[in-house]
Amino acid sequence: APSTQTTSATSNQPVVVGSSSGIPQLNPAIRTFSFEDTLFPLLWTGLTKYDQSGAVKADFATSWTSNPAATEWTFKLKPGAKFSDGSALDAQAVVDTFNYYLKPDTATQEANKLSTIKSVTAPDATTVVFQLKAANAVLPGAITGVRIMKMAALSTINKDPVTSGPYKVSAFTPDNTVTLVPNKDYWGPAAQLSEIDFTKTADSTAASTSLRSGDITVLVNLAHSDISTFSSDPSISLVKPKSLSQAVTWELDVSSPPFNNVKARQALAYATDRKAILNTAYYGQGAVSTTNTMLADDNPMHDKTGLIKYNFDLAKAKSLFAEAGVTSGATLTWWSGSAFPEWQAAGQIMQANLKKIGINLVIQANDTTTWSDKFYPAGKKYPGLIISNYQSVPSNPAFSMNFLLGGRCECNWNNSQYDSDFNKAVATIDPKAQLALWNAAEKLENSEVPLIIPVQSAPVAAVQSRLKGAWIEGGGQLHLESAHL
Amino acid sequence: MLKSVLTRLGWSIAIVIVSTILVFAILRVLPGDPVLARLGAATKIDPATLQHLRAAAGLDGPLYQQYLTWLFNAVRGNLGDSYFSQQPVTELLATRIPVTIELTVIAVLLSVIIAVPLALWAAARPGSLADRIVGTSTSIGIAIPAFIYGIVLILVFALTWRLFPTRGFIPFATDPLGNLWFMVLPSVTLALVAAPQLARFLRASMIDLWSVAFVRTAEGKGASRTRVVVGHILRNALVPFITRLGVTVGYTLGGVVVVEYMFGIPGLGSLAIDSAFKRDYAVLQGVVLTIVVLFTLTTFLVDLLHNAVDPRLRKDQAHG
Amino acid sequence: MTESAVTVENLVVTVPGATGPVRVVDDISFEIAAGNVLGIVGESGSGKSLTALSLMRLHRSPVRIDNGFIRVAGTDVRSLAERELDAFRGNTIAMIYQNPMSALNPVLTIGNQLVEAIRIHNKVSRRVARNQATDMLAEVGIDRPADRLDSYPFELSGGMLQRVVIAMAMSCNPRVLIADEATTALDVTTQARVLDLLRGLIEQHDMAVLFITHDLAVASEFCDDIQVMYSGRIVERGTAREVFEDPRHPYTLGLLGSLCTLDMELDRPIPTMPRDIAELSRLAPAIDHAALEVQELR
Amino acid sequence: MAEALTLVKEQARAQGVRRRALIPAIILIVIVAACVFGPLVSPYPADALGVGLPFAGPSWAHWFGTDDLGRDLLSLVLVGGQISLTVGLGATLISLLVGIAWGIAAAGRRGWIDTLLMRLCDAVMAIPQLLFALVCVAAFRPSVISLMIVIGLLMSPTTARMVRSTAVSELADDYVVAATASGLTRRRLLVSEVLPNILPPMVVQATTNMADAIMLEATLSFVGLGIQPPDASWGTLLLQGYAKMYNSIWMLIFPALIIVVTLACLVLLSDRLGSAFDGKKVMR
Amino acid sequence: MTDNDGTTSSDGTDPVIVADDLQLTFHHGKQETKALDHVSFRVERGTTLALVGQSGSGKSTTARTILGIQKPDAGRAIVCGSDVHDLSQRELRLLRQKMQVVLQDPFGQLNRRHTVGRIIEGALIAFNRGSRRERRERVAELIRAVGLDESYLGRNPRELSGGQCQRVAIARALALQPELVVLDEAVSALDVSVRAQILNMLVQLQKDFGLTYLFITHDLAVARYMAHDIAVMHRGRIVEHSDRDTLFANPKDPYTQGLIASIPVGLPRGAAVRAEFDRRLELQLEDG
Ligand SMILES: Nc1ncnc2c1ncn2[C@@H]1O[C@H](COP(=O)(O)OP(=O)(O)OP(=O)(O)O)[C@@H](O)[C@H]1O
Ligand SMILES: Nc1ncnc2c1ncn2[C@@H]1O[C@H](COP(=O)(O)OP(=O)(O)OP(=O)(O)O)[C@@H](O)[C@H]1O
Ligand SMILES: [Mg+2]
Ligand SMILES: [Mg+2]
Repeated sequence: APSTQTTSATSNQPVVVGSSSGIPQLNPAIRTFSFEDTLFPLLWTGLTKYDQSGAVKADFATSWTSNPAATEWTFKLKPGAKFSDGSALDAQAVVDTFNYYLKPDTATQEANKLSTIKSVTAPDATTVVFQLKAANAVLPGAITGVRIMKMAALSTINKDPVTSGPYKVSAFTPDNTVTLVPNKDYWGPAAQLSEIDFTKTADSTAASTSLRSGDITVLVNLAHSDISTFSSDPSISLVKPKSLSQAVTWELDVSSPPFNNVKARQALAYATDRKAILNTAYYGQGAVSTTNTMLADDNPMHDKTGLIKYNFDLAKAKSLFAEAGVTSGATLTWWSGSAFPEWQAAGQIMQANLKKIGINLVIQANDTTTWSDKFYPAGKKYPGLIISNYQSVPSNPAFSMNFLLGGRCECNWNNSQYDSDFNKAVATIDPKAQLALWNAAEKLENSEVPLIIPVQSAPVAAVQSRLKGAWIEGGGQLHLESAHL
Repeated sequence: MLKSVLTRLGWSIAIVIVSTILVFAILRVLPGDPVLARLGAATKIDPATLQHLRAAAGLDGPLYQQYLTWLFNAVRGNLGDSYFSQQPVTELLATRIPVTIELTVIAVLLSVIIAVPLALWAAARPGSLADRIVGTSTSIGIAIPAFIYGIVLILVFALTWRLFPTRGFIPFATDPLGNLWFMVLPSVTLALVAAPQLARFLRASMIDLWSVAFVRTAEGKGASRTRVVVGHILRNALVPFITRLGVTVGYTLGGVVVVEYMFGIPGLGSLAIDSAFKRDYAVLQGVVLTIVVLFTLTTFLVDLLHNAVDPRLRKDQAHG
Repeated sequence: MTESAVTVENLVVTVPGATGPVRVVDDISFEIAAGNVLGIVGESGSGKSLTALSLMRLHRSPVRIDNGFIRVAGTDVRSLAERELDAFRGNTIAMIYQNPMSALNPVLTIGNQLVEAIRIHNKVSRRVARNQATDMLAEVGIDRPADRLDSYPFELSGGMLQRVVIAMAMSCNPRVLIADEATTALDVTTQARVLDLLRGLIEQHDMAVLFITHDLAVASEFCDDIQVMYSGRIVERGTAREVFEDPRHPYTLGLLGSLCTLDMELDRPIPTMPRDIAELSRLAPAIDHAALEVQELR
Repeated sequence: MAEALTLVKEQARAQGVRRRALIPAIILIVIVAACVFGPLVSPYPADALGVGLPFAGPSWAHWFGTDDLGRDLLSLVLVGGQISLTVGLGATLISLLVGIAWGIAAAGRRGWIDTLLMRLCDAVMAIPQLLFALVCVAAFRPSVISLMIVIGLLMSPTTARMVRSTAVSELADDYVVAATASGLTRRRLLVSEVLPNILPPMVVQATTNMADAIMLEATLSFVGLGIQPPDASWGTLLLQGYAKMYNSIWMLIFPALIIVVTLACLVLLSDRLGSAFDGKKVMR
Repeated sequence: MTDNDGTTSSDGTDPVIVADDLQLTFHHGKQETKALDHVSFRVERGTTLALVGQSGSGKSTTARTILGIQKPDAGRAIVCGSDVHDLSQRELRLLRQKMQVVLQDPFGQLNRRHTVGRIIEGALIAFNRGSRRERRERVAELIRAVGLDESYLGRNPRELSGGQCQRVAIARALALQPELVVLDEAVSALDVSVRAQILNMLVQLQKDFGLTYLFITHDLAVARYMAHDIAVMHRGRIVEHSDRDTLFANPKDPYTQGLIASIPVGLPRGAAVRAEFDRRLELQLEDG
């Protein structure tokens, strides 16, 4: 059992942030692990950012406006800002950064969100103008992930990165540790921690051991199984997002049998014992998704009315499966990743239930690369496989429901109605009209079942109680910009 | 003398080359696509870019050609770039090599410090209670995998008694004492794995020596048991023991893989696991090369040392 | 009657066997007077070496001395503590071993090993001990002794090594010397020279010697008294002359009869031991210890 | 093999080691039998969820307790043992077959083939086993079969060296000279004269290899690169137990115990068989 | 047994071995050992040549060269008319049926993993002699010829005494009805009493089967008893080669003289002891 903490914490003590994956490199455009979303905001500023409630807030931009059609956006910047090397951080730097992100060679995960941008210009040192290919009402939210870098220093980014955020790097061992110290040239409120060490922990148990012993201050992704053992520990506080921000998504190939038949997909949705999965695999952390949709019940954009409820019902599942030609004796495959114990637990629950209606579920666990090879990128065929996965679900549907757009989702779902509803919603500035469009799209999602979404859950971070001010964003990212001892 | 050293060096180089060929071949048999893996599971990328990235990572062309390119570059100190981070592999290795060497050296020293007294205690009286205690306990000690030692040490010394940190690392140059403090549990873990093997080996060779005639000669002279055991038996057992130490170094270099992983030490071992998980061939290949070179170098040095300890070999070379 | 240098009474040595301990030396008694050489001959496995080792308590488990009294130069060997035993071995009694190559530590110079032997019993400086060692090598007839001290055993020939071993045994001037097959590994010419050397040393130092050998011819030349061992017992004893000229026990007879000699008749089979020799030897009269005392008084 | 085994028995009897070798042998047999037959008679199928409360400690109903899904841990350990032991046994067989062929080939044809084969051994052995295994399973998907092959091949150079050195010293023995002089062909000499003399030490080597193989599999599984769930070996059970260490220490302790006991018995057995074969060294 | 196939004639003109100027030097590092230094000799059919000399004088090397196990640097070794080192592997193997060997170490020369029966049968199997049953019969015949009985066939060499092992080795050597048997220190490791039995048996076998022996020993007395001719080797050279009576009566080479002189002579008259032995033995046997 965890005992009392050595609490002689001076502000000189480094704050150690542990996570199961290391940081392989520092270029924020090339984001590999979600863990890096905790690091990059400490080092680089964006034009905009999300706050705890999921609203878009000013970051380096002070204000922004669009034309009525939402095809041109103008951002005003803070004047007189500097990079950590003292050079000017101005509109030109912003333009250069965006041009780098938009280059087809740049393998960045932000590409989809930025796809509507046609050009970026800097009429003066504190103004940046975006020309769009199509109307986009949510551009300020779409560009939060773009970190303003000094492009001239890109080549040395792993050795001596020039930063624009509250901290800068003092030491970096790839895949192991990054040491941050305050950036004196930061334009915003000064950093409050004298040192932050990002470090790799072997596995969740080693991480929680180190948290107990006080060797790490912050554990970014606490294993679900550890949540209950820490919740009674006064020296540790658990940090959760305001809303459930992670959807458990099981992907099916809707372009090949048997899951090209919507009945088979619905059958699977009915065969899913959501409660058991929530309680056993996710240790009760989260909520079941009765309507099998991305947006959780607590999302203001979610409207239950008129949606099908997929209650656990094996009889119904059996008859729907039979209609889709999946009869007793059929075999399906659960394609899981070995790094995620909850995926395997869910698979085992599914296996036990499907067995009751005569369907064999073969469970295969894979290392991450093998796992993703099977279905990624979109367009691959994987008949009969159920692939466990999850998605971050920021509260704005534009950045969660976009996953189901044609050609995007590895489930190969192509629904032109859904796409047009979505695109219209993105281009609509009026909130009411937008909401109606979201609901229409969600209805399609609910009846067509492109994905099985049994549960919405939330990533939980654990921090030593002496550290205050850490919070988790709607998309699941832990933020330490305002953390202090 | 010089000639035999050079021949041995030649063989060592050949061994390094053959083992890199083996690893290279194995790694390329089933290409999961590291380029794709790097991009993560949520980006769309067009085939031309993919091809371009592959070429940049040296993943096109026939296998032997890939190997020769790699070898040619390796000889010139260029081991390519990590597929993931695009960092030069040599740079990744550079910071980690000293860490692993330090850990290995400390661990091997510790294991010798544990093993030699145990073996002496046991072999002083073959068949005695002490002998049987050492014999059985080292047999059990060998049966315990490194990670179990690690878990127990962490639970006891780090979590319950809070004597040492559960994990972490400070470079020696930054803070020598802090560095050693972090090294204690990992090196003890490694030593606990290696020590029973060394102790058993030494005990067995010493007990064998009891039945050799010159030991009876020494006893017959009236030499005390201590003198017989230390001056004659141990002295002779040292010759094979030194060779065995070379093997232990190799074994420990393998053990660092798990131990560095458990204790979050940024050495070659944790790099090996990371790159194995990510299929970062360039890095994995570099790690293997480094460890093979380290091991082969140790073997080479052990050979030289062996010659120095064994007068038969020493004199042979003086003549030759 | 003067006190003999070695007295052994009712010695029993056992090793564990499948059905309880086996007596490999079975209740033997003998004495050796100072200046005398007692030869033990007998077939392989008859217990010669174990008898010799018992005198120094150099036997190893599972061999154990079960019974008997052993006195060497006035010391009751069986009652010695381990410490005392160290002072006793090498100083009072010393041993020469069969194979000189393996009797010396291969990784130490012979100088080191000689100096060790001296310094264990005499508190002298390394330098003094080294000088003594040089003298001893000279005494056993090794030329350039000072140079040889820094040689390793593998650099010397068998005959030279045997001399080194003899020098080592003599280093502390022991009262009693045991030679177990000391010349068996040497070829005939070297053997003759080493035996001459030993003879000289024994006379010079007035030592009692227990001389174990397979070779009846050597025994007959070298020993004053001879005792024949057969399956752990002494079956025949007497002066060398008596034993060889007038053997009484059937085993001794068989042994002598089947020996190849230069003057033996050719073209007829060599007499061999009868098959039921074990049976025969049980029938033979037990050795009369009183008779031995008489012999020694003579 | 049968001949080798009778010889083992015979020699063991001669040396009186049989009794001491018996204890680990019996424990091993019990473990193997439990793994093979236990699941057949167990009231709880290993894959039945919720036969008990999740994370329950040892009790009369569940001797080893239950895991996070409420499965019976004892059943899981026994079923896991089937895989661990299969990998161990398979790898051992492969290492022996390959190693013996490799070593005999080298010893039988001295000269450059010998040099080549032995340097290949050196090259394989220059890569620490665990690291090499890591490389292999990174390249091949880890499965029972692939682990068996990889581990078996990794251990074969050690075996080959051992075979070669025994064979070379056997070849220098008088009986080989006598057999050669009596007209045996080289191949027959190796197969019918030398090989039977190599097999008994190979029994010792086999137990050592088996211990190594089980250890290697467990270690690989522990770092997540061994047997993949839902297949469970002792190593994966241990990993899962470790992950749930703070919820239920039993999930860690029992798999760890069974691994250590099995390996210790194998080590002790190989020790004692080994000393049984050292008949030559009699101390006096 | 039908060993006399009609080719045996002891007229002194039918050499089984002709060693012609054999030379062999061993190199270890920079050191050289001249193991064979212009060694030449002949052994006539049905006779025994004893090779004597001290350890390391090259006796075994000579034997190995004759047997085709060791290749000489120069010179020829002709056995039964064929140059051993000129033959192909196949031909040499066939020639081996005619020459067999018995070595010094009683235990070492028998494969400890085979039974006595299998050891003797080994040579027969190697040359596919006869059916299984015929081989069995032949093995039984052989074991009796060396003075043991069939009960030994199922035993393991470890269960035999040194003398019995040596008998088995001789039985194996006789299995293929050879013309030549090379005995390299074949009795040196045995106790005197056992040695006498084996020597007697060897003499008898030679008479029965017309065997030719190359008999290696370092014991001059044994050589005298066994051999027709004796060759003395010293440092790889044959320093003296003559018939046994000449050698002992009139040794010419100083080395031979030294050798004879250093034999201990302290033993009482052997003949007297032997006579006494016979008499007493009879007496005691009667008593018992
Ligand atoms: N350590 C031991 N364990 C068991 N038996 C032993 C041991 N040492 C000796 N023996 C047995 O004791 C008996 C006597 O042995 P010993 O060595 O005294 O014979 P020996 O007469 O010296 O023979 P050799 O002439 O061969 O040297 C033998 O039968 C031997 O097998
Ligand atoms: N294979 C070999 N390699 C190197 N040197 C050898 C080899 N075989 C024999 N010699 C050397 O050749 C010389 C003659 O050896 P050989 O065995 O013929 O002597 P030997 O007369 O049979 O001696 P022994 O009586 O000891 O058996 C020795 O000096 C020996 O060391
Ligand atoms: Mg003896
Ligand atoms: Mg010889």
